[in-house]
Amino acid sequence: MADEFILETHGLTKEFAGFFAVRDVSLKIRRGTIHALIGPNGAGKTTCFNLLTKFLRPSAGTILYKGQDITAVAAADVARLGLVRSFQISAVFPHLTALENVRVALQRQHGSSFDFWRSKSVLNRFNARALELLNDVGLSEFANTAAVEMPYGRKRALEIATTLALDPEMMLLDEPMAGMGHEDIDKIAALIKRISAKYTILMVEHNLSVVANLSDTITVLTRGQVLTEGPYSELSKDERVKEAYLGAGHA
Amino acid sequence: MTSITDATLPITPRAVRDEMIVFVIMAALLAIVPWTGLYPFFVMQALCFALLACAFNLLIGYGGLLSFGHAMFLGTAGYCSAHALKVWGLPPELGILVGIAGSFVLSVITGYISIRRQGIYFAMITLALSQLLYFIYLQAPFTHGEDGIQGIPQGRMFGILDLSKPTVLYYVVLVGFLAGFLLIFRTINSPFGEVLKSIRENEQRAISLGYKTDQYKLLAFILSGTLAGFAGALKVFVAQNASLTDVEVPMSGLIVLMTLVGGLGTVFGPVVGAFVIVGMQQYLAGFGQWVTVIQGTIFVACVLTFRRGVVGEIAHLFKRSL
Amino acid sequence: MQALYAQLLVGLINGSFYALLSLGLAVIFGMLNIINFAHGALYMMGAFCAYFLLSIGGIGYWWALLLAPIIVGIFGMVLERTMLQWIAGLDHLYGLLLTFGLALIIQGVFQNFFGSSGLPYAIPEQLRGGMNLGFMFLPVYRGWVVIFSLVVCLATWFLIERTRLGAYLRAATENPTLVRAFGINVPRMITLTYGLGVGLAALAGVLSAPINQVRPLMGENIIIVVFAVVVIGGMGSIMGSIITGFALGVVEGLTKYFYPEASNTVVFVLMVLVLLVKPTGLTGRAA
Amino acid sequence: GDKTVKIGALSDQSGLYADLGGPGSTLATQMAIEDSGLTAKGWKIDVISGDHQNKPDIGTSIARQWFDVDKVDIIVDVPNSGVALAVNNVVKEKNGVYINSGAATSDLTNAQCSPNTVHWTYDTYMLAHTTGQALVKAGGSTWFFLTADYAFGAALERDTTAVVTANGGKVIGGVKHPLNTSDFSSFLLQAQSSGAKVIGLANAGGDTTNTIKQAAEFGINKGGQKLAALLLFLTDVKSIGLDIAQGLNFTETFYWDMNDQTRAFSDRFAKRMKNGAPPTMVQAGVYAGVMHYFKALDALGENPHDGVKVVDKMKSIPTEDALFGKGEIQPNGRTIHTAYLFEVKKPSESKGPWDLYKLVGSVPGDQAFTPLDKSACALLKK
Amino acid sequence: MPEVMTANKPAAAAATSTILDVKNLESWYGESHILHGMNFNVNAGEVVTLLGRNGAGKTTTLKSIMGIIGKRTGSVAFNGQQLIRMTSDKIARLGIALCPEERGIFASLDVRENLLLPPVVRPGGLTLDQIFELFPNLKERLKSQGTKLSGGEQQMLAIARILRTGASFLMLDEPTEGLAPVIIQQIGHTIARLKKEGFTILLVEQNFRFASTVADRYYVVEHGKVIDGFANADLSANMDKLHTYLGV
Ligand SMILES: Nc1ncnc2c1ncn2[C@@H]1O[C@H](COP(=O)(O)OP(=O)(O)OP(=O)(O)O)[C@@H](O)[C@H]1O
Ligand SMILES: Nc1ncnc2c1ncn2[C@@H]1O[C@H](COP(=O)(O)OP(=O)(O)OP(=O)(O)O)[C@@H](O)[C@H]1O
Ligand SMILES: [Mg+2]
Ligand SMILES: [Mg+2]
Repeated sequence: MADEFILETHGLTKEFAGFFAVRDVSLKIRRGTIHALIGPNGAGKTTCFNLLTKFLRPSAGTILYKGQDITAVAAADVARLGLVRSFQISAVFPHLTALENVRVALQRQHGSSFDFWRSKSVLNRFNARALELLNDVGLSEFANTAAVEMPYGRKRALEIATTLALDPEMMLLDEPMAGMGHEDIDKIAALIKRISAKYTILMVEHNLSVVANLSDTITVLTRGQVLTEGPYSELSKDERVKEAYLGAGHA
Repeated sequence: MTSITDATLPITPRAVRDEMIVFVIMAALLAIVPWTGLYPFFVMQALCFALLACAFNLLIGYGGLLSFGHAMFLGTAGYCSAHALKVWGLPPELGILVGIAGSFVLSVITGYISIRRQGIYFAMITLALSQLLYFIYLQAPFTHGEDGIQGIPQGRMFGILDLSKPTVLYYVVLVGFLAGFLLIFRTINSPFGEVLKSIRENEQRAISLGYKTDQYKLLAFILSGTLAGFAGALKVFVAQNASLTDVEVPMSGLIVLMTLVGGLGTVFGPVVGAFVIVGMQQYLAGFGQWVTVIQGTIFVACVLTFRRGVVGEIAHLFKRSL
Repeated sequence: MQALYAQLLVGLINGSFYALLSLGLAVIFGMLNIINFAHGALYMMGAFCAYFLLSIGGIGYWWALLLAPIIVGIFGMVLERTMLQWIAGLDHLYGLLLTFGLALIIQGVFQNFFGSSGLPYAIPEQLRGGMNLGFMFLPVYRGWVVIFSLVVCLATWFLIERTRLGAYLRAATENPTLVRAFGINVPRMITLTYGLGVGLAALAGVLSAPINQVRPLMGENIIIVVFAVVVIGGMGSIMGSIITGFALGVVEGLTKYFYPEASNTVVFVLMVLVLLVKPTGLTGRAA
Repeated sequence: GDKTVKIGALSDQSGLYADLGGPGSTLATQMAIEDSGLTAKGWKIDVISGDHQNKPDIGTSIARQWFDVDKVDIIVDVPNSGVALAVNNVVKEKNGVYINSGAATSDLTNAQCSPNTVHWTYDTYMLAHTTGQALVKAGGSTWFFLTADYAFGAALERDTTAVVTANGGKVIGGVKHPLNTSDFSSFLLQAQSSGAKVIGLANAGGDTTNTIKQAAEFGINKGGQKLAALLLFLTDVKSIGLDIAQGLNFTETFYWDMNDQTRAFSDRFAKRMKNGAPPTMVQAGVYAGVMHYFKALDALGENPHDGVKVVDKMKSIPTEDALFGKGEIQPNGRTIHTAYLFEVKKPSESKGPWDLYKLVGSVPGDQAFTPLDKSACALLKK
Repeated sequence: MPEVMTANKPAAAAATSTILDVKNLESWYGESHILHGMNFNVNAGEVVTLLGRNGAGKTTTLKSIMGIIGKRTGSVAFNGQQLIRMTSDKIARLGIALCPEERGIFASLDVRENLLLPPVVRPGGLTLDQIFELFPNLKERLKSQGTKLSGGEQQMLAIARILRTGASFLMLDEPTEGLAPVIIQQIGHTIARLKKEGFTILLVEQNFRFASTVADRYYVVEHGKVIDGFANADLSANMDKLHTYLGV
């Protein structure tokens, strides 16, 4: 069944000195879908992400990616396998132009990154692909702007373009809309929708309208454990979810 | 954390062209030195230090790593070359190769250890490692401890170039310097250089893109250390001795000072800085006792008011990359 | 076996200096995010200050123990106000470079006026002589050094880790702007902390004046060893730097006994080993 | 040839050796010019000084520049063995004259001897020999060495051991300590428990003074063991202070308070020093060496600007001066003169700030220095 | 809901008097000129919300009032006192507190120390028990290192710690960012409660829906200037305009 589910966890657990941030979480993420992870603050969503991308080492449990056990694989190698994350705080190379930002990612894939004796003009062969990616996320006019000078929402988009350049199969997005204005939220939401045709996406988000509109499946975490799972329409009626996450006044 | 180098300058094709023009002017100026009546030993010494500072700058300016122990490569290569020339009686070209090999091995080992930490820790680790090496060289018999290796034969390079003739030696050193400089220049503007820059900008992000950043930093460290060793090997022919001075902490400080004065992370800054500092040492020798105080004052003044260094300020003024 | 005990005790004495110095470094690093390269020079100034107090003012050891750290501490605060403050917020490496320059200046000036050979400073009357411990002859003064520095170290630890002032200090390390916006005069606190760290260095200097030569370069090498101590211990924790300081003194003492030729390299070798096994240092948090 | 001379006083102006050489050596050179009376005979003599900072490469580059650019004829002083040997090569290459007073290494007149070099004042062989012999004869039959772990320390220990055993003494142990150690207590404990009668300090500078100071603290003297410093200068004793240094034995070839002549010179010298200090033996050696150089020039009638020629002339004239008395320069460049064994006075015996030594013995030059048949100098094989 | 202790001023009497008056406020980050003459005021006991797009200068306004920005000119009067040349520690001691956008939790302090860090500048703050009632999560994690808290927990801690100080003028910069809907509701209640007790609150919000549940008045900020302002009562009348301003 490795084909149907791109990522699976079994009994994933993370303990911090006696405190269980994540406890016995088993997830199955279907290939080609948008899967959302929601839950109240401190439920363990970010910790889950950190476990999946190897920024933290699980206390127990296993992680299967494309049927392969990656529980003990190093962070950089996970990225090489096509499982790439974005950060909660925007992560770009500030003094590189948008084009260069994307090129750095392309370069990694196509070797030659240790070549200190060659001119960097060999990198120009990546320009076309980089522009294409920038175009995909609506940044073509920013190609030669340094990332530091771009507005917040655009940095977010640039980060996604950079991630796409790695040609991932699956992307993990942690609160991609945090701190964004409405305009940008809509843009990024549309972007995520568009790219989900090609990639599997797992995201954490508190913005309910985004979650409702985008996700195919939602897993609700509370106190480190899976509370329930299902499509939004189902969950929004679930009393437990209302109490733990949506709040009493939620319509 | 703000970066230690001026990253706001443009990195455009024009920048590379500007830099090439300046390079040609510099090479031409250096080539006519023997006809200017300038004391050639002074210029040769300055060239060795310039190459050394450039190698150091590769690490700090483009890798964001400040090594406070770069003298160890200078000294190690010097001892290796000197030993090869004097004891084994090797010809100059092989002597230089032995020196480079020595510093290469050292840089692999020390690099492997020190890139485990960043920032201030990295500086302290390199400092401590160089002190460790200093004590080893102080006790090792082949270095002759405090006395150093003296009276090293200059010999004939490739069997034809008589290095005991100042003019011949000068051009050999100049060619060595220019070759080293060009290699560094190329490294900065290579695919590898691009990755290095992005690691300096945001290491976490580089990791998440799948780069094993330690390997890149290690390569940068090895390149820097080995080139510093090349400078040390050349210096053996100029000074005709190899001594503990070249592995001591003050020497490492001097390298930092040269680069700082010229401009950290600028292409030509270290060269200018080396000439300024070596010149100062020569011509302020009369102040004798006050030289360390003057050096300290320059450090302080640079950090407080002149952080971009000579070349950095000029580059900033003209909004050009130099 | 007896000789071994003696060496252990002797090691502890050196450890006191490492501990005091690395503690001062850690305090300054914690607050200003600066590796104080001038620490060795300020340690030297502490010793000189004791010397001047005695030779010019006729003020003896006990008062020097109090006054020298204060005087040198004030000097440090002036440095902080006039220079270090200007580079706050810049890359930490600038702090390293600036204090390196300051060390050169201070040491150079002292060298110009006092040459390189040492000046004498006698052990105070009350602490002369020694005790026969059976396994060794322990000079009273050395015993005093161990006990006194231990007390100072623990008091500093308590101040920083267990008091409100300490919480301010740690918070201001991370985000001085915000702490200031809570109503705390952060610049003054930074100045005082630098003074405290410098004062600890000067105190070590006074303690060492009677047993080492009072010379302008007395701090030059020890500071590099202390850097290695700091790398081994990690600067994240005050207690860490105290314990590693003492521990490394002991290790060094044992090396002097078993393989004296390596006694000035052992700390560095240890540093390399620690880095290979645990890059963040023994007590350090990830940077 | 002509009648111009340019002298370069190359010394450590700010470091460890600045007090025993440094500005004082430049002053000694200056006084030699004045006292020689050559200016009255129409000679034009200049002095420049330089700071080698104890770094061989800085030393050689200054020396080379002096010869190439400033046309210096002679380099004097150069304390620090490493620098001294490095400069030795340059002087030979440039055929200048080199009168070394400050360096301890006996290599200058052995394996690395040069026809351009004269080594005045002292060397490791002489120090080891004089002190070792005298103390064994005085009953110091068992020795323990505290040796600085580098070439210089090893040489001192080796030479002293040879003398001690030759005179019927015995070396019962030793410990090598790293250079520039600040804490010697471990090593002193080992020396103490060895029970040796004499603890020989085969180290120099700060290491020696620190050892002496800490030895007092551990009650070594009171325990009946005697310290023998193999290399110690007036300035070191001054900095340690009499109450700690008292009773210490060591060798020097000059002390300001020897006789009327030395006192007269020292008075004149001290008046012109910033800190009013009398000359050290190194500074005295510079004075005497330069004076002898002038004698040779005077005899030649002009300056041939040919180092070997001048040095040969210097070797052909016996040395005699107010400070070191009678002596000679051997073919290998070694100047020999009487060596003295001193003991540091008790505080109660001292009558002035610089009244520090009392003379306890002396060894004639031909017995104190390396005998020619043991010298490895290639010049002797001609 | 805990009982909030008496604040400094009776709510009713204060409603009319201007407590904060900002005139022609201009600010710079280094070379870049961000605020170009802000004009607005806040009355005692009010909740005033600054709205505006990303980068409009809302955060900068708060920082300028707090005195933690490089260079600023114009006039900021607080209870008649001029703040423009005061350092931030003095400003804080007047009873102004800021909960910053990036939260500013201290990694080297545990949760308790973080909570107790800001000194009490005047009487009238909440007690620890009252705070734990508001944010039970914090009580459980008291021993934890500050930055090991989840994003939302950090936000709660950032708000909680300034409630202790007794400052009566609170500036909250996007307090709901990254919080779960349940908690947002809770924060809404808290703000309402604080207001009732006489606190004055200057709020910056992107979440317009949330703002509308608590605010008395709004100002709209664009390019470093206030371009519009209206009371909550007039909200529906201004909805269209707001849509164009904010692109909602
Ligand atoms: N390194 C750590 N050490 C100790 N506790 C931790 C650590 N990291 C996280 N925690 C705790 O684990 C719990 C889960 O944290 P996590 O960051 O995963 O929450 P989250 O679901 O992402 O919440 P939010 O929506 O607020 O971001 C929290 O209570 C947090 O305090
Ligand atoms: N430290 C800084 N240095 C230079 N420019 C800055 C700095 N911080 C913010 N800016 C710029 O100032 C402008 C106003 O920023 P500010 O943070 O006040 O906006 P905001 O209205 O709070 O936006 P948001 O809703 O994104 O928080 C923006 O254009 C931003 O890029
Ligand atoms: Mg989270
Ligand atoms: Mg904002």
